[in-house]
Amino acid sequence: MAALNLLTTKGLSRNFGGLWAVHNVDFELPEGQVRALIGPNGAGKSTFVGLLCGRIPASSGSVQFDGRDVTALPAHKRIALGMAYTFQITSIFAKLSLWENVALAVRRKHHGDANAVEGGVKAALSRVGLADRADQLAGDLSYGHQRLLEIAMGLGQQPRLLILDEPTQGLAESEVDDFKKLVRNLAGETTVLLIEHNMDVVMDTADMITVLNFGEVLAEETPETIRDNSAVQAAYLGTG
Amino acid sequence: MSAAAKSVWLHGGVITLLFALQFVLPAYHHGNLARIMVLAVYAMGYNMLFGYTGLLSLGHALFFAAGMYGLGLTIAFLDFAPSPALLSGIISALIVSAVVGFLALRTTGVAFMIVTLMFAQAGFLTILLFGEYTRGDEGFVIQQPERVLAGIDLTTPGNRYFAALILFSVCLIITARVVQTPFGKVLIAIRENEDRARMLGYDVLRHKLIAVIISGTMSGAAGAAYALLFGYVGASFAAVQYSIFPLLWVLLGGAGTTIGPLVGTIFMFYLIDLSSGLTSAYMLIAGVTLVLLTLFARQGLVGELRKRALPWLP
Amino acid sequence: MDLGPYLLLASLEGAVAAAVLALTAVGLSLVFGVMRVVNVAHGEFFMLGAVLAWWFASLVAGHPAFGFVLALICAPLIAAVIAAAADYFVLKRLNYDPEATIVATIGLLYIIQQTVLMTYGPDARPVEAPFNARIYLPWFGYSTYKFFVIGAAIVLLIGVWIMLTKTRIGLVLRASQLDSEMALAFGIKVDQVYAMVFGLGAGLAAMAAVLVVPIQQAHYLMGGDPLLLSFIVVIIGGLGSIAGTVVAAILIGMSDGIISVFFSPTLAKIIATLLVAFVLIFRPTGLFGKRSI
Amino acid sequence: MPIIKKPSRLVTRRSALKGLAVGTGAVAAAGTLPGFVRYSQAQSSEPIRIGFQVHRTGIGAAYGRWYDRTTQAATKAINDAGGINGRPVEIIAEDDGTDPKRGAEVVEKFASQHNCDLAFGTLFSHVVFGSAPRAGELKIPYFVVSEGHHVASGKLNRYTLQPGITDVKSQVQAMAPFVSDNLGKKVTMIYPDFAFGHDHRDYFSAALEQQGGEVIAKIAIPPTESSFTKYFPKIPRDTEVIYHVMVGPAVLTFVKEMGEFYGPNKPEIFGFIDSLEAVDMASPGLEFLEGSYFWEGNPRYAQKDQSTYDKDYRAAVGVDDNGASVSDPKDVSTYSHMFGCWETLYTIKDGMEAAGYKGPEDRTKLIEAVESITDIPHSAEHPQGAKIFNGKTHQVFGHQYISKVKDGKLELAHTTSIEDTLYDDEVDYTTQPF
Repeated sequence: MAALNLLTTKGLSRNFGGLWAVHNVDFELPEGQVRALIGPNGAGKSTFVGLLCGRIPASSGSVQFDGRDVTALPAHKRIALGMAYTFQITSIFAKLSLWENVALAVRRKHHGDANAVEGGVKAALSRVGLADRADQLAGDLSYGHQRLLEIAMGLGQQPRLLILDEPTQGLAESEVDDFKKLVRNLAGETTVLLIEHNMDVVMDTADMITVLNFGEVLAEETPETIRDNSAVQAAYLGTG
Repeated sequence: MSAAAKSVWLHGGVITLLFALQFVLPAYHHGNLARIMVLAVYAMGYNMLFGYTGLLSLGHALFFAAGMYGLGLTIAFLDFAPSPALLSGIISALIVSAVVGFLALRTTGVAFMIVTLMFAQAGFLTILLFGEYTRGDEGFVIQQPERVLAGIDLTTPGNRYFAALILFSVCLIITARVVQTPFGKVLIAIRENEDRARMLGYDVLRHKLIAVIISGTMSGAAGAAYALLFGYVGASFAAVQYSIFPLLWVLLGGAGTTIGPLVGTIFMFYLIDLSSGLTSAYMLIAGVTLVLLTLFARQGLVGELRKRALPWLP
Repeated sequence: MDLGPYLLLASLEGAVAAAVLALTAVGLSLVFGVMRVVNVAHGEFFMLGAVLAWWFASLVAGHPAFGFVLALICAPLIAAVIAAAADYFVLKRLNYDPEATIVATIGLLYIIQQTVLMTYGPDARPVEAPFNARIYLPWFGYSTYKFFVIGAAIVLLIGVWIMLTKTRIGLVLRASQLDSEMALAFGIKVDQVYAMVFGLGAGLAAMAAVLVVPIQQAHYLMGGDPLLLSFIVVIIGGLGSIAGTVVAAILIGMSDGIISVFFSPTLAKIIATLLVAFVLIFRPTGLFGKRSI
Repeated sequence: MPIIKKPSRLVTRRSALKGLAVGTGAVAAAGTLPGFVRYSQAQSSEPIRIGFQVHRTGIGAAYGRWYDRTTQAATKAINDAGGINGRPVEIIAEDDGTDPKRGAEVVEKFASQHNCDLAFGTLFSHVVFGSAPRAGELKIPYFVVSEGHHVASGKLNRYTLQPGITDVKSQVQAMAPFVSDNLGKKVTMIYPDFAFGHDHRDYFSAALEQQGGEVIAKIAIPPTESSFTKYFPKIPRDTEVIYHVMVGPAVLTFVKEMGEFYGPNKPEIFGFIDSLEAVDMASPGLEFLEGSYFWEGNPRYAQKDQSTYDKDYRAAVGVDDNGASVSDPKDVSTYSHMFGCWETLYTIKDGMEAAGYKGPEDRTKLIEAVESITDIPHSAEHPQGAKIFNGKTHQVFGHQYISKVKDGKLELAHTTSIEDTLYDDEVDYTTQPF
C-alpha cells in the first residue's frame, strides 16, 4: 500500500424500515487527501458520514479509522480519536460567544492549558476571518458567518479527519471563494471529507471524488475524469 | 477586570454581606436568613442540573430527603455523632443520585421529568412504608444534645447562622468554580446544544451523570443540614411540593446564574411570609408567580439583570 | 371471604376505578397527543368538576337526580371554558414549549386549587347520588350507582371515539396531531383547535369527577391522585394513543384491587410508580404506543 | 371587646419596616434585654400575645377553622371577664399550611417578630414535631392541642405541653374494656397507614389483649386512598367487632362504603369519631351506622343531662345542639377536638396567674406553674370534664365518652373513668433544664 488509509469502510450498510440508505459501501480515504462526496439528493451522503462519525449506528459492515475498528464506538469517542464533524444544518451554541464556541472545540485537547486554548481559538477564528468578532454571541451572526463559525469549530479540534457536510450552503459568492482557499490551505495538513453540491467548489478543491447513488458507490475518480463518466451524468441528469 | 476576577468579587461580596448581616438583622430575619441559606443550597444544587445542564428534574425532593434521612436515621438508630451523620447524609444523597441519574438519564425531556417524578414519589412512599423506623409523615425530632457538631451547639441562633453560612459559602464557591472550569463549560454546552457538544467529542452522558450527582449531593447536603440545624426529620420534605419548590426558587432567581438561587429563595420566602398575613391561600401567589414568570421573565430576576445590564454575571 | 366472591368484588371495584380513570386519562392523553403538552393541572380540572357538581347539586331542590343531571352538563362545560381560557392566555403565548408549559401548568394547578380553597373551603362535601339502591349479593352488598358509573363511562368513551374517528372535528384533530404546520396550510385554525382540545381534555376530567362525586366527596385536594394515576395510565398505554390509554386504565384499575390483596397497598403504589419509571426508561413508547415522549 | 387580631398587612409591614430601619434597635433589644422589657411592660397593660398556629390551608384546614372559632370564643370570654392578670389577651394567628417546615417558621415568627408570650393551638402531629424543636430553642412555651402521644412519650422538650386534650394512647386504652365487655373479643382494626393510625394499632392491640380480647386483623389504608370497598373483604368472617379510625377528606366515603358492603348483617362496629368528625351524621349513606358505637372526645349532640358548662360553651362558640354551626346547620364542628383550644387557653390563664406572669422573662415560671397543676375540675373553663394533669409528662388525662348512634344522633352510652386512661410515665420533663 502506497499511501496509508486514514479511513476505511467495509460493507458499510444502514437501512431504515427496509430501505437501504447506505448499502454495502467499501470506501478508502488516504491520509492527507481532500475527498469530495457527491451525489443526487437522497443518495445517502449524510447518512454515510453519519455512519462514519457515529451519529447513526450501522446495520452492518465496519468502519476503520487510523488503523482501528471504530464501528462499535459511540460518536464522542470517534471524535476524540481525531474526527471532526460540521453539521449540514448549522448547529452552534447560539447563546454563547464565538470565542466560547470555538474554545469548546479546542479545549478537549488542551485540558487545563489556558494559553494553548487561547492560541487555538485565535488561530481557528482567524482562519475563517472571524477573529474580530470573538466576543459576539454566535446567535447574532448572519447565517453565512455561522457556517464559518461551524467550520472554525471543526478546525479548532485540529482533527486528523475533517468532515464538512455541505459547508458552502447559504454562503455568498465571495465567501465561497474564501472557503475554497481555506480548504486548499488545509490540504496536506489534514484529511478532508467534503459533502458538496456546488460543483465549482468540488472541482477546485477535491483531490478525488466519490459519487454515491441510491446508497451505493457509483464512481470514484479524479475531478478531471469524472466529467466524462456517463454513469455519473445519468445519475445527475436522469438520462440513460 | 477579567470575568474570573469579577466572579471572585461578586461571590466574595455576597458571602461578606451575609456574614455582616448577622450583626444587624433583627432576631426574626436573622433566623429566617439562616433557614434561607440552607434552602438556597438546595436551590443551588437544583440549579446545577436545571440551570447549567438544562435538565429539568421533578424529583429532587428525593435527594433532599436522602440527605435528611441519611443523617436522621443514623443518629436515631446507630447513635452516630453529628459529623459522621452529616457525612452519612451526604453519601446517601450521592448514592441515590448516582443510581437515579444512571437510570433516568436514559431518557430525555419530558420523559426525564416524569421518571424523576416517579422515583421521588416511590421514595416518598418508601418512607411511609417503613413508618416503623421513619415515623412516616409524623417524622421525628433530633434532640438538642445530638446537634452539637464538633463541640459547637447548633441550636443557638448565632451558631446556626454561622453553620448555614459556611455550608452556603462552600456550595456557592463550588458552583462558581465548577461553572468556570472546562467541565462546567461543557455542561453549559450540553444545555445549549447537546448534539453539538457530543460531536465536539464530549461524553455527554458522563457529564450529565456527574451533573446529576453534584446536584443531588448538594441537595442532600441541604437536607442533612436542615435536619441538623432545625432538629426535625419528616416525610413531608420528600413529597412532591418539595421537588417543585427548588424549581420555583431557581426560576424566580434566574436559572443558570450562580446567585440566582439565593435571590429566588429569599424572594419566595418573603413573598409567602408577607402574603400569608393577607390571604390564607398563599400558595395562590406561588401559582400566579410561576405563570407570570414563564410568560414574562423566563430568565428570572438575576437572569433578566444579566440580560439587560450586567452581561458578565456568572 | 372466599376467593371467588373476593375476586368478584375486586373486579367490580376495579371496573369502577377503571371507568373513571379511563375518562380522566383519555383527557390527558388527548391533550398530549394533539398538543404535545403535559398538563400537570389536569387533576385540578377533575377536582373542579367535583366541586362544581356539589355547587349545582346544592342549587337545585327536589330529587337529587335533577341536580346531578344539571351538574353532568354544566360542570364539564365550565371546566372546559376555564381550560380553554388558560390555553389562550398562557400556553399559546409560551408556544407550547414543553418545559415552559409544565412549569405554567404547575402554576395553574396552584391557582385553581387555592382559588377553590378560598371560595369553596376546606371541607369534603358529599353529593347525593341520583339513585342509590343497594344490590344484595350472597357475600356482600353493592351500590347500583356504581354500575351506572361504569355504563356512563363506556357510553362517554364510545362518544369520544366516534367523535375522533367519524366526525369532521375528529379529522381536524387528527390532522393537527399529525402535522400542525400542514394543518395550518390546509386552513385549519390550529389555535382554535388547541384551545378546544385543552378544553375537551379538562371537560372529560371534570365529567369523570361528576360521575365519581356521589361515591366520593368533593374536596379541594382531591386532584392529586387522579393526576398521578392518569400519568401512569397514559404512559403505560403509550402517549397519545387513546386506545392504549383505555386498555391501560382497565389494566391498572382492575389490578389495583387485586394487587392490594397480596401486597400492602403502599407497597402496591410504590411498585406502580416504579413500573412507570422503568417503562419510560426501557420502553419509552409505553406498552402499547408507537411514539415516545 | 375582645382583642383579636390577625396580622394585617399594615402590622406586618410596619413591623418589617421597623425591623429594617432600627436594625439592632428596639426589636432586637426587646428580645435580648430583659430589663428593657420588664420596664416597658410593667408600666402598661399591654395585651398578652398568644401566637396561634392554625391549619388554615392544607390537609388540616377543616379542623383549623373550628380551632380558630373556638380560640376566638375563648379569648372573648377571657377578656370579657377581665383578661389574664388584668391584661387583655391578643391572639395572633398564622397559617402553618399543615406543613412542618412552615410550622417551625411560624413559631419563629411568633417568638421573634410578633413578640408573642407563647405559641399555641397546633393539631396535626407532624406540625408539632416540626415546630417543637424550634420552640425549645427559642425558649417559647408551646401549648399543643394535638391529642398525639408525642408529648407524653418524651420525644419533645420541656417547652412543649399538652394540658387541654388527652392523648391517643390514653383514649385508645380506655376503650378496650368497653369493647371487650360489651361488643366482642375478636376485633378487626381499620386505620390509616401512618403514624396516627399506627398509634391506634399498637396501643389498642396491647390494651385489648390485657382484657382477654384479640385483634385478629389489622388493615392499614394509605392516607391518600379515596375508595375503600376493596379492603373490606380482608375483614375476617369471625370478626365480632370492627374498630375503625379514619382521617382526611375521604372519611365519609369510608363509612358509606362499609355500609354498602355489609348492609344490615354487620358485625358490631366501634369507631373513633375522627372517622366522621365535621361530617353530618344525617349524610346520605350513614343510616347503617344506627346502633354502632363511637368514641367521642366531647359529645357532639347536647345530651339530656347536659351540663350548664357545656351549654354555655356551645353558646359561646356558636354551636347548636346537634354540634353544627348556629349560622349553618350543615357546617358541622370538630366537637371532639376543638374544646382543647378552649381549655388550653384557660390553663394558660391559670398558669400565668399562678406564676404572676409579667412578660417573656417569666416564661419558665409559667411552665413550672402549669407543671404544678394537678386536678382540673369540671367547670365553665373546662366544659369537657374533669381532668388530671401530669406535670412530669406534660400531658393531661380525662374522661372519654362512648356514644351510640340512635335515630341518626349520637347518644352517650358510657363515660370512662380518668383512671382507665392512665399509664406509666415515659418521661419526666421537669428534670430537663430550661
